[in-house]
Amino acid sequence: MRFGFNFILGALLTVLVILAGIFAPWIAPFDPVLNADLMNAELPPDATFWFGTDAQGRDVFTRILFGAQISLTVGIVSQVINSIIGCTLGMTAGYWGGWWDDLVNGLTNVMLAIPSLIFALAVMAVLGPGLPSLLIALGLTNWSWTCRIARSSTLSLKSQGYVQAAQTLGYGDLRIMFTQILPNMMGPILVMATLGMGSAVLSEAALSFLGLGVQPPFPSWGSMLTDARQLIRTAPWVAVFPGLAIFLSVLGFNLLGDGLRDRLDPHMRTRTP
Amino acid sequence: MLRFTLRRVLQIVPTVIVVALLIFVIFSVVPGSFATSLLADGKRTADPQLIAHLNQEFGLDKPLTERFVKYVTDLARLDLGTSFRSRQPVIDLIGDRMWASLELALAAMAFAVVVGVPLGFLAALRPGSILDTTTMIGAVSGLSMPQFWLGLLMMYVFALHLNWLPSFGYGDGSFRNLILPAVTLGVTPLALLARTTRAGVLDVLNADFIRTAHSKGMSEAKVVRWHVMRNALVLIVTTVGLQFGSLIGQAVVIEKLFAWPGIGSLLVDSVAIRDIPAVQGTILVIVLWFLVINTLVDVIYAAIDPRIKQG
Amino acid sequence: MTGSLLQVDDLHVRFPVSGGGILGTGRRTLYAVNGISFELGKGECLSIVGESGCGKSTTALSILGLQAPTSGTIRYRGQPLTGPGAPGRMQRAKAVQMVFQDPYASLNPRQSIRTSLAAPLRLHGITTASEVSDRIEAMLIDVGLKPEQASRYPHEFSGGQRQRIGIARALILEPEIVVLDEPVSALDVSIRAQIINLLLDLQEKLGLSYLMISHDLSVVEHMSDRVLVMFFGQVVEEGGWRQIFETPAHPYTRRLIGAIPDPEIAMSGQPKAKRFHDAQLPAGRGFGSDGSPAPDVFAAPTPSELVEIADNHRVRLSVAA
Amino acid sequence: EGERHGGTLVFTAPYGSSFATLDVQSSPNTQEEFITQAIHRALYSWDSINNKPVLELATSADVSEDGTTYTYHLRDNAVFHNGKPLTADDIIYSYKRIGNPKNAFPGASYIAIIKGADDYIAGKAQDISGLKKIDDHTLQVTYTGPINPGFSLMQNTTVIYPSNVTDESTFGKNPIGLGAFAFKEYTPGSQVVVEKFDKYYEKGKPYLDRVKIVLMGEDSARDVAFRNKEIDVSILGPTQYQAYQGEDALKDHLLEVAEVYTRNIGFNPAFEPFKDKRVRQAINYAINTPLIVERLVKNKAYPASGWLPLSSPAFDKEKPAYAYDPEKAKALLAEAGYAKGFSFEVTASPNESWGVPIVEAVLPMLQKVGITVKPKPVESSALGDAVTSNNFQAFIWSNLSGPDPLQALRCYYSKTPQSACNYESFSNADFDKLYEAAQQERDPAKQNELLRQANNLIQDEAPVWFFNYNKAVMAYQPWIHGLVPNATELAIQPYDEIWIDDTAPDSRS
Amino acid sequence: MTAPLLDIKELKLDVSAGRSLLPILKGVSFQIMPGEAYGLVGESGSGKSVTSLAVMGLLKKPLRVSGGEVVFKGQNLLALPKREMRRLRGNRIAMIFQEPMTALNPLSTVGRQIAEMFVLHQGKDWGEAVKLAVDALASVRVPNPDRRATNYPHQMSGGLRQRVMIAMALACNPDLLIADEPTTALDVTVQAEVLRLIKELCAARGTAVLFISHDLGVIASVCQRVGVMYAGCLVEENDTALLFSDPRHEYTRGLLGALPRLGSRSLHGRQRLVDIDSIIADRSKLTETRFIAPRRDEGGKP
Ligand SMILES: Nc1ncnc2c1ncn2[C@@H]1O[C@H](COP(=O)(O)OP(=O)(O)OP(=O)(O)O)[C@@H](O)[C@H]1O
Ligand SMILES: Nc1ncnc2c1ncn2[C@@H]1O[C@H](COP(=O)(O)OP(=O)(O)OP(=O)(O)O)[C@@H](O)[C@H]1O
Ligand SMILES: [Mg+2]
Ligand SMILES: [Mg+2]
Repeated sequence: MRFGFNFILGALLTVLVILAGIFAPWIAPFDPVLNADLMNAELPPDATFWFGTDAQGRDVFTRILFGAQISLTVGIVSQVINSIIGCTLGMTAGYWGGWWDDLVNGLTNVMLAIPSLIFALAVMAVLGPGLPSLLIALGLTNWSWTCRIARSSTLSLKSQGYVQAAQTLGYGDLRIMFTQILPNMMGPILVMATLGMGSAVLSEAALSFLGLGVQPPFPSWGSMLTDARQLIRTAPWVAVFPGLAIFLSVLGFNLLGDGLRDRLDPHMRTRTP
Repeated sequence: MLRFTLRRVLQIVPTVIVVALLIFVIFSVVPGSFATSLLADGKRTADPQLIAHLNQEFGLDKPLTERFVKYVTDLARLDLGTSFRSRQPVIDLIGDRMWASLELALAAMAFAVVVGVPLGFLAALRPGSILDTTTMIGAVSGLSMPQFWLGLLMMYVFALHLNWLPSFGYGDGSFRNLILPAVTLGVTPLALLARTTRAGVLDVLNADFIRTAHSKGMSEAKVVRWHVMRNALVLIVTTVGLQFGSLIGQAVVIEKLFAWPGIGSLLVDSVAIRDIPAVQGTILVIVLWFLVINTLVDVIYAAIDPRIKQG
Repeated sequence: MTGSLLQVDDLHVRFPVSGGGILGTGRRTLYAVNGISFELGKGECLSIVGESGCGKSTTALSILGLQAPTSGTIRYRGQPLTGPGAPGRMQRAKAVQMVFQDPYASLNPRQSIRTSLAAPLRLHGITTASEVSDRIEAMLIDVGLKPEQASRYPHEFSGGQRQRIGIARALILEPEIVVLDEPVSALDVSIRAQIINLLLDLQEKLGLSYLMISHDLSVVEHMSDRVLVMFFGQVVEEGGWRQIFETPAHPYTRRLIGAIPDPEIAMSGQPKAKRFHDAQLPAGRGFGSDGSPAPDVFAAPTPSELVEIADNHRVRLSVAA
Repeated sequence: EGERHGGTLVFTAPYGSSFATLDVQSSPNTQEEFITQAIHRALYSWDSINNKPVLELATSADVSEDGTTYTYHLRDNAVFHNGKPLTADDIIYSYKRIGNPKNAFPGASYIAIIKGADDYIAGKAQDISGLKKIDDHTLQVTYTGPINPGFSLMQNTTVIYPSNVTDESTFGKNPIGLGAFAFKEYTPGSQVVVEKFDKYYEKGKPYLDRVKIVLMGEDSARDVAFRNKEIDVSILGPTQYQAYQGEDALKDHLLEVAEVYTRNIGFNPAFEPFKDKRVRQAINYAINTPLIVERLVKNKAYPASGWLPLSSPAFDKEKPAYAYDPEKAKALLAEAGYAKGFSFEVTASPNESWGVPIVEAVLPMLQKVGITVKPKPVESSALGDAVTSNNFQAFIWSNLSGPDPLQALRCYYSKTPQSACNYESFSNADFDKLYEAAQQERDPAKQNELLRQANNLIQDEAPVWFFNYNKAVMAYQPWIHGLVPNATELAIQPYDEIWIDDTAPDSRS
Repeated sequence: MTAPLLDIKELKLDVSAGRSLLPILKGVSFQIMPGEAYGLVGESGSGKSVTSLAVMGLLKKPLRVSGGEVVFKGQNLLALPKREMRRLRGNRIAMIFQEPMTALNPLSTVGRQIAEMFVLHQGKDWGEAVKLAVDALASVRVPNPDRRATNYPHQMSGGLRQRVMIAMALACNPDLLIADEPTTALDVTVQAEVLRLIKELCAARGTAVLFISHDLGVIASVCQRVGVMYAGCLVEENDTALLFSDPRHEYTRGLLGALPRLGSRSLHGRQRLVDIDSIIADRSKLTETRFIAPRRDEGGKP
């Protein structure tokens, strides 16, 4: 068996989230924002409202489906930004070395020293709440690990025969980085990004809790959960389903990331947090 | 060793300087000001004179460059400035809260280490066993839960339903008050520690020198005691350090939820009311804490691993 | 020998190494290569031997332009390859190519063989699809592979086959000089012979010049025309293969050759008689070092010079103590 | 009725997680009022029963003919916690400290009603000319006009400190006041403990031995703590209000009051559609306000019919609120030329009672009449900035609308700058006339009548969507007695009136 | 004829991959006499290392013995209880590995790592054991043994590290030393010294050696008898001299011809090397024939 049970479970959960996000407009029974009827507020789950309704009388199931879009956007976009920054800096630093390497290392150390939630908090304070700011804040926060991995991968790939061969064949530095180094370090980077997607979703929830997340009426799971925490006694379904959605999707990303790591780069286990 | 330590300590300085500059830049463009944030709760009406007066008092009417120069010169004198809100030196505010933060971080870390490391160790010694599987599933689950959600659940279960523990606050500093926030905060490092310990021990167990140890006719227990522990320790110490270092910053959410008077909640409150000196000071202290812990870890690391000192 | 293709003159490579000093910012200098000079003729195989860390690879990398020399000149057909007027990677690529030691690390695992071979051709202006595939096909046949294997990926090949691909890649731009860094040492014994044979065949067929680096003196003896013996960044002895293997002069060379375990011992039951006869050293000169104790790589070597003791056979001597 | 002495009250301060400073004169934050109530006293205080300021530190005041000069006869039994008896010097000292130009204290604007305070605050005078000590227990204060000084001089930022403390910086750590409780200890970020002051001037008070004021900002955590009986009082949000009402054990111990805040969506007339009164009215018609109040706010508010709140003396019970009438709204929009609707942004903070969630509820209703609403989320701290700098199309906020109606309506007086509190840049000649007349009117009944008209005029002009007047709800443990319905801020309670009966658990006795 | 020290009989080994079993060793038999140096050669993956690990009882998870016996001094090691096996391991049968860098614990001084042997098998206390470790270092001709004993592995060169491994392996005077490619990672000159050391020390102590290498030269210079492995089978076994002078198995012949021999170019001129694949028609048939030469009585000394 090449893939463990965990990996398959992770992949399943992730695919579920992706499908939910993509097909939300078609499978969701209601409109996530406009279908609010206060007369229907806080109805428990039934045949019409599978997951019940929230304080505004909106269908929780619908909002969970659309929430998948937000969570996926948050996860994917922030990780793409992360990976781009991390890879660019890490790869060039590892490849060129010298003062540029020192500079990037210094910057990485600085970013590592500021706890990510706090940095995100600061960036969000500057940009104000909302999805675009959140994407930027999370995208700027966690690249240092990616950068470190990219740098060390580059350092080890640089001495590989095929990179040296490319140099002797006349390839330019950028071409080498893009055709020889980047594809070969995608494994660990992908793993980082997958695991990062999970923590991005969690960060979104934490920032929502602190009043800085994606703001309504976008149905983000984090803000749904934050808003619903008052209702946990009276209308538990409003809180339970977004909570489960976050838990299961993050679990999915994490299991998937772990599985990928075991497949792609078993030694990474000990290199990253 | 001394030289190594000194070197690592001095390496902190540039990082701190860059962080200080970075946060100055970030918070110089933040929208809203302390004076207008006073209106936030809608309980008072705007008073342009008071706003102007406050801005003047805090020097917010001065150009950015002038403020920057003041910030830098103050910092050079190790002066973190005066909080807008409390009109007290920021360093005092932080001092007042530091102990609660440390207490929480220490307790959370102790919980994580005491539970996480042995679990990870045992899981690695019996890979594939029930213990291993449950530990690892537990660990991933622990990493997949929003912290405040977990805290809220704990609060409902242990405080409300079981009535074992107080649900919030610092109380009179009693240990009972510490348990819930510390455990909630400790879940993430616990999960990470269990995972890294397991991975680290597995790595060590697969190392060639363990085969050598076995070839000497050593029993499993002795192999673990003599060769695995110390080698796995290197990784555990690093993880503990990284986690412990960032725990004060990570505690923000928990402190808010449990009304714990640490510097994390000081930071969030200060950001919320744009008490910029307090924000800057708090972040600097959090960063410094991280750097100090990690320097300490490096030193411990060097003490454990003779290869480090040289490189 | 038909005139020299490559001339290396007084090549020095030093590495600044960090460490030392309170802040760890103190720099020490590692003397990796200290004044190496040699010439490589057309169609010739020159081998560099010496123990690990003596600077063999660094010398090779300098010639390939992957390592900037600290001083000294390298000329290809009289044109300097170093210094301000040095050609770029593109021009250099047509002159010198390299075959790497580890066949597993020397191919990009994510590129098919065709991509690996086509990319350099395209880069160098050969863009017509038919020409590219023709040349790849021809090259693969030359190195003993089947053209239809080109669309496969490296992991589908055995070590020996990969080394053939590595050779194909080095030769695809038709360089005149090929640097072989331990070309067979990572290969299983049973396929070494195939690669060695292949290299010799190709040399003959294409008129290649080899600069070979190897630990394995029996391979060196088999393949080389001339041999450089290096010791801590310096050439201690240089000569034709016969001179080096039959009449080694420097004690280090002798130790090196003497250390080779030889199956003959088993057959004859006797250690092979040492056929080495002592060279006549000029008066007042002595061998600087026989290799023990090992000198300090962080100190500049003591002055000494190469002295010609026979036709084209030079040995490093210093003023006798 | 059976007041009992002794015990500890665990009170919660629900609005944040810390006290900025214990020097309450210097603090512009609401949070510090919790300590002020226990430790300090000001010249006036708020009478929660009669909803007006009353004399606190003086037994009586003689008012001059023109209503500008007050002669206060100070209590002779008031003693500071450091043992110093209260004299006129302490009041003069305190007001000078508050107005001191070096300090920039928030109370300076309240002090500014005293004659000569302007010059002092601006640093142009050494003394406040309107303050005159007659003797130790007699103080004469001249005000700038015939106003009721009570509203200004009852604030927590205008409390009286002793004049015999040399190092003023100690006020921040070790406050000394005239209140019923003396400061005991402060755990920053966690709690303040105060203890009964034996020499408090009201005989027989306080009842409690000790009050712990604990800081708890997070509603759901407070809910757990209250149910867990760890705290004695809790301020409830809508959800909890509804839940507590449904639980037998809790429903009898809820204290409700109509607070003096009006929640509203303010329209910026600079935004083209809002220039037209019909559009603003249409919005008021299009939103089913009672439904939102009932279902979303869970009746923890009173639907607003105009600007002034229910408890205001100028509130007009006859004037009906805007009815929910989408058809009429459509008609008005069509008249105004917006038959196809339009869209606008509401700058909103995350607040659950007057922030984004309300906009979310409004959103589908306005959509039905063709108006598209987009919430523009900002942090709470940035809301004030956005509004006072007139940088919004619309905003949703909670604004102080009492207890003094004259003060509250000043916000629609055209001479009030936008950045002060005329956030909707309201300018209406009729209103101005009414308002100016009310200002001049000395007869309270007539003044109220004028203000009532002015308020009704605002309702018709609809510069805002009138949402609700807050209903503050406090849950308390059954053993707590003596809480009062304080309309200015329910969470602020007179600790000296509170007592605990013998059903209290051991931890409180 | 004396009894063999180690008698491997029809050893079979599998690796379980998923549900299927893959044979790794397909019935390997050979004997090592007391004091004899026995060499195993063969191409990579032919099963040399797993054979030695099977003898040590150090096989890990997917690998398992599926048949045969490993008789050491009359005891079948495969049937021995774990505890008994531990007592033999290191004490009577010792092993040195290829990579001396990774085979030593980087965080422990070499002195301590040698001392462990005395603590484990001779019940010495640590103080005494460390002293004995210094002696052991001296016996493998490490200069300044008492100072070196306090060194960490990274402070030593490859050659020194391998000496430490040898000192460790020979600490308890084992009857059998297994050396799995002990010199592959070393420079030729260092290799020569290490080989000489193994040869001399084992000869002096009468220790038998199972020497694994794919360098025929090295085998020839150390061993009296050689087994050639191919694909999990011992295809040829003979006394070293006979094997080299008269290889009988196709594969052995190929192997011998495939390598240039020092000096042969000056004697015979450059001759084309033998390409194994060109002389062997079908590799899959290689294991069908086996040539096991009987031992000559005297056995001989290394
Ligand atoms: N980039 C570098 N930075 C610092 N030192 C280096 C660098 N490259 C090589 N060296 C040092 O230079 C010396 C010569 O190295 P080189 O790789 O040329 O040796 P070599 O003869 O090829 O050894 P081997 O046979 O092990 O490949 C060594 O001491 C090595 O540690
Ligand atoms: N842990 C393992 N899991 C699966 N297969 C294994 C394992 N260890 C060894 N093998 C297989 O067993 C066979 C024999 O391996 P072994 O290491 O004994 O070869 P070797 O003769 O020592 O080779 P080398 O000369 O490369 O050291 C190989 O085909 C290898 O792939
Ligand atoms: Mg090299
Ligand atoms: Mg092996």
